[in-house]
Amino acid sequence: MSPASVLDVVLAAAVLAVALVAVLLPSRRGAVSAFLVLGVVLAVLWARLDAPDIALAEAALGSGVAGALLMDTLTADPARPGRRAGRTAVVVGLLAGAVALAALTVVVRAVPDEPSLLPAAVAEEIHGAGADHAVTAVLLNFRSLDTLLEAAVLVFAAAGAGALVRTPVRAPDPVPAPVTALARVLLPALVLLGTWLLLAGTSRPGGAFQAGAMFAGALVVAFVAGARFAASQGTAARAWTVAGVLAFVALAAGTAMLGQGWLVLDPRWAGAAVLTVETVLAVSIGVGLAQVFVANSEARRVPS
Amino acid sequence: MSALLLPALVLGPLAAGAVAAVVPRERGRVRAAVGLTTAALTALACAVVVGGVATAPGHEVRVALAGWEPPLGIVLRADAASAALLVLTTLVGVAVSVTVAVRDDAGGGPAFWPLWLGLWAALHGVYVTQDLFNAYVLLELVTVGAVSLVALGKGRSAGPALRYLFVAVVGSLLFLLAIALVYAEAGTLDMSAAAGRVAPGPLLTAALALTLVGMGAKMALFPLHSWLPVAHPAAPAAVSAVLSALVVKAALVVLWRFWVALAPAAGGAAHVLAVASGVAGSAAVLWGGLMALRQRRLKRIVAYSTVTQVGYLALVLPLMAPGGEAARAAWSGGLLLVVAHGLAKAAMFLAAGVLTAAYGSDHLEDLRGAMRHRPWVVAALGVAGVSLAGLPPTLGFAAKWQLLAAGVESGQWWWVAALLAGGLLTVGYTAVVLRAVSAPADAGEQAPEPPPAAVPTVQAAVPLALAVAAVVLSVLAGGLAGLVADTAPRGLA
Amino acid sequence: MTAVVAVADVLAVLLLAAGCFFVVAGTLGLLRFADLPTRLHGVAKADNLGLGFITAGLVVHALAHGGGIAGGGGGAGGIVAKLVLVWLFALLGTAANSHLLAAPARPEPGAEEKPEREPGPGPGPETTPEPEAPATREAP
Amino acid sequence: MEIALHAVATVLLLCVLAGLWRAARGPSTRDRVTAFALLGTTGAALLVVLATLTQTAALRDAALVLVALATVVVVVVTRGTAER
Amino acid sequence: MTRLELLLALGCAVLVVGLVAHLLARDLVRRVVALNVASAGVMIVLLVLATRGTEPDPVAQALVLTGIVIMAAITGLALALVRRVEAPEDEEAP
Repeated sequence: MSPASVLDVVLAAAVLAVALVAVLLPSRRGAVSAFLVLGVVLAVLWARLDAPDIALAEAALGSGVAGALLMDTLTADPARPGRRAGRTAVVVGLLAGAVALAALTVVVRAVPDEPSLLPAAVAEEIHGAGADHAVTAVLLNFRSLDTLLEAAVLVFAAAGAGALVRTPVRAPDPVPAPVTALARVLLPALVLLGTWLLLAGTSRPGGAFQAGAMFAGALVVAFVAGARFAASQGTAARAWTVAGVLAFVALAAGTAMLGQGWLVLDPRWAGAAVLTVETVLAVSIGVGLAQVFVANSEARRVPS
Repeated sequence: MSALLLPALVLGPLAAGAVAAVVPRERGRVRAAVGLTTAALTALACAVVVGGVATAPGHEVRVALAGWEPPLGIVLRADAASAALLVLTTLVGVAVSVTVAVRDDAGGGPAFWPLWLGLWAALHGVYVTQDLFNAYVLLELVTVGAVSLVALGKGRSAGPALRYLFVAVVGSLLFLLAIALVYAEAGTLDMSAAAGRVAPGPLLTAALALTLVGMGAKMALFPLHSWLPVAHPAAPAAVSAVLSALVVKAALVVLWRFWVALAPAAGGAAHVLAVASGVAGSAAVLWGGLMALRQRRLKRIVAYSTVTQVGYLALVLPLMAPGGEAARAAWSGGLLLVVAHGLAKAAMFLAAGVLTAAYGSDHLEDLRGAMRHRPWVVAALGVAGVSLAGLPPTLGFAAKWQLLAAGVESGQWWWVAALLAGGLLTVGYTAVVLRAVSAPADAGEQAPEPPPAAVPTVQAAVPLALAVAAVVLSVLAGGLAGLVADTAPRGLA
Repeated sequence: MTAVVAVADVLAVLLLAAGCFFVVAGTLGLLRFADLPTRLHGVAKADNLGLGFITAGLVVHALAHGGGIAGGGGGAGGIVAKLVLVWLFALLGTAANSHLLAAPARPEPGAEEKPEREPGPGPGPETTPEPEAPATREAP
Repeated sequence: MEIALHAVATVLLLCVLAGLWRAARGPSTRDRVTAFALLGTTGAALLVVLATLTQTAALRDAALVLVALATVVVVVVTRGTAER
Repeated sequence: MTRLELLLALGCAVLVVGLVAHLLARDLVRRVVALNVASAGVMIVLLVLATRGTEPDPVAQALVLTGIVIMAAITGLALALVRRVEAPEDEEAP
């Protein structure tokens, strides 16, 4: 057992253990806290599986933004005593789960161990793709429609969550002194870190999504510190949320009408196109996630 | 030309939805204007693309996005099946857009427009995408749009919306695992490219089973249907029409594309799963029909009718299994049924919306005498019911005829029995609705009940227009069936 | 392996070990201490010191190996800068977190504080933490 | 040297798991968030060690992000209780 | 039991644990957490498939990145709906 495989086994056991604790804890608070720990452990697992981009995204989105959203629900009303699932339902559920897991374990043993066609294809075509980092090239060039639609999913999730907020958004109540002091330091740090991740995206792990999550964190801190602009419910904020999708569609239509075809990025200006779209996308994702957070935190404010 | 327009079908309404989201909520009229212009432009683009598909040599229009062919890039391909679905989506889409533009609360307020346009774009994407993961992302966009629209409904619509979101996301996760298994074996994400690179074995069987269960949950196939009769009635009227007529079909299309591409390579396992789908479909037909008979509220009857019709559509998989002529009939019958059901169901839910708006509730007792005040709307309900039951001159009849022919051709009598039983049950609950609606007000009442609330005439006319479209299209059914049939799948080996 | 690299390696290992010790101490503190403020104090101090030592160990290692275990790849400076940045950020974060989390134990004058299952806003931190409302008694 | 890094990584991982007990058990929300704050720092240490082990610079960015957003979560939580 | 099979089995285990808990839990927030755990399970399967070659497969990693962002958006929408469901009756739509 080389030291590397010891770490892998402990990590695999840790992930499963934390996942089990996250779903088995009866109280809502315990489940959310264990889920945040799962975010940390998953980030380490992704690092171990040679996926630094995903470790970044997990740290930024999994435990960061999703963590903030989930934690915000805990500060709302005290956990209601949940009704327990019926005894027979639990037994049936566990049996079905065990059978499904056994079947899946047999199925995954048949997975061939040689790599798929795509890594070679990506390596071959990456030189003119507008980004040296393979994952960014796939996201912004080879499979750019996926990224466009995924930004759209966030836009319409923000629109849907926003539509649920009936009470007009007011600035939060007086903010304790330390939070404003911290915000003054944390805000620029988060924005700088986000910008660094955005620019790094073309040549090394990073990119629009991780940067967007950092900007969302910055906006959330600004909102908590009482900044009016961060309430991100006005028309300007909504314009920013959709800016990413509109920029991408504009690029697509432009390349269709003037260029060689939909979303065909000419190697000459591919790099510039990728960077501009990523920048607009990052800010758009940041404002979109912040909008979802504000819609959530406002939706729970009972109009006194 | 139509190749140039194909991606515009997806990106156009998406951009319009984004623009509508920016327009402030108070300016509902501007959002409605954006919605209507998009509806018109989309109808035009659909006409061009459908024309392109009809005239193109292989009856298909194909675009490799970003200039990359598979396995690297994503391909959008519109074939005859996509054309049929585009026709349906355009008709229902324009009808719903007009209805909400005329009467704001039919859509649940100004937030309707951005979500509806985004949903419309995603539906177009699902019909034409050839890439597995792209289908997953599009299905998530459909789910987010549809759930948010359900949550716009008045009263306690957040609960049903959340339940729908949970079921849809669980279905998507199972489908994502199926994609991972196919990708593990085939090494590519393009459906047609993967078809040649998979072999019978545990991986492909698990992928087919996971997709059947995952998409079954998303389209409310029998054992996994309980969320639909709760969610659809809770939504605003126009949203219920969109949900039953179009959103349910998105998961169905992905299931059919996945099955047509990968099931022939799966050998015996695909037969077993097809029979399972058939059994679930038959159970859905019987259960949905019986439950619809027992409901006392119009919208719930129409929702259970959707559960029944989804049962029919699940029968297409076993009917296609033997291959040859039966597969061609089953495939074209299935697609005609999708279009027929879409038109009829949209007409029914929009009519139910008009009656609910006029009489304040959709309980059958409160709708007594609606025939006298709203003859057009009741006529729409009648025609739609006839089409759902699959009785002549309607498109439903042409579709059911094809399915029956496929069943007889392949000697699978039990599915034929289920089809006929379903037809009877549909006649049953349509009769219940018509009898309740046309029953004269109780003799005991002296003064006629207060005249129903005013409903814009346009909103009252839209359901009838859709129902009549179901009849008119039956004339073209022959041509559409021929166009669809020759691109039919070869059966399971 | 020149002598300098060997010494650096030994130093790195020692620093890493010290770091581990303090992190473990911080974690034990988190688990064993009786109430919130003492846990906060334990976590804040021990954990950051642990991270500091680990960072120091990695810095020494990076300087010795010029940025890679196999000694290849220059740019040790970039690595050291990023490592120190991580540590500074952790210091800022922990200081702020501890201050915010400990706030109710010493409520600011005027900031009316409704106890939310916290130790009550008594004059000083109460010794026994107020148990969870019985309705949501948690089985560990 | 590599063995030392592996050992440190394993110990840190066990610390994260131990912290889970407080996050799960902690009577009040603030105890849980204290545990999460600790795990943020320990997780960052783990990522930094892995960064040196696998020579991927991006993992140091991940550690930075983890620490920064752990602070954001704490701010979100403390705002909630201070306000209620 | 090679490393590939161990980690693939781990992914399937986390997925099944997440789905079963999601279906059994009554508390809405716990159901959202269980859904995220299930999603993490599928992401483990995809990422382990990406490590099969000498170089990690960028396309599979791009899929997981897209999946994580989609799951974050859906969690946001789900929690907003949970709020509406659990909001006291008086906060009805105007």
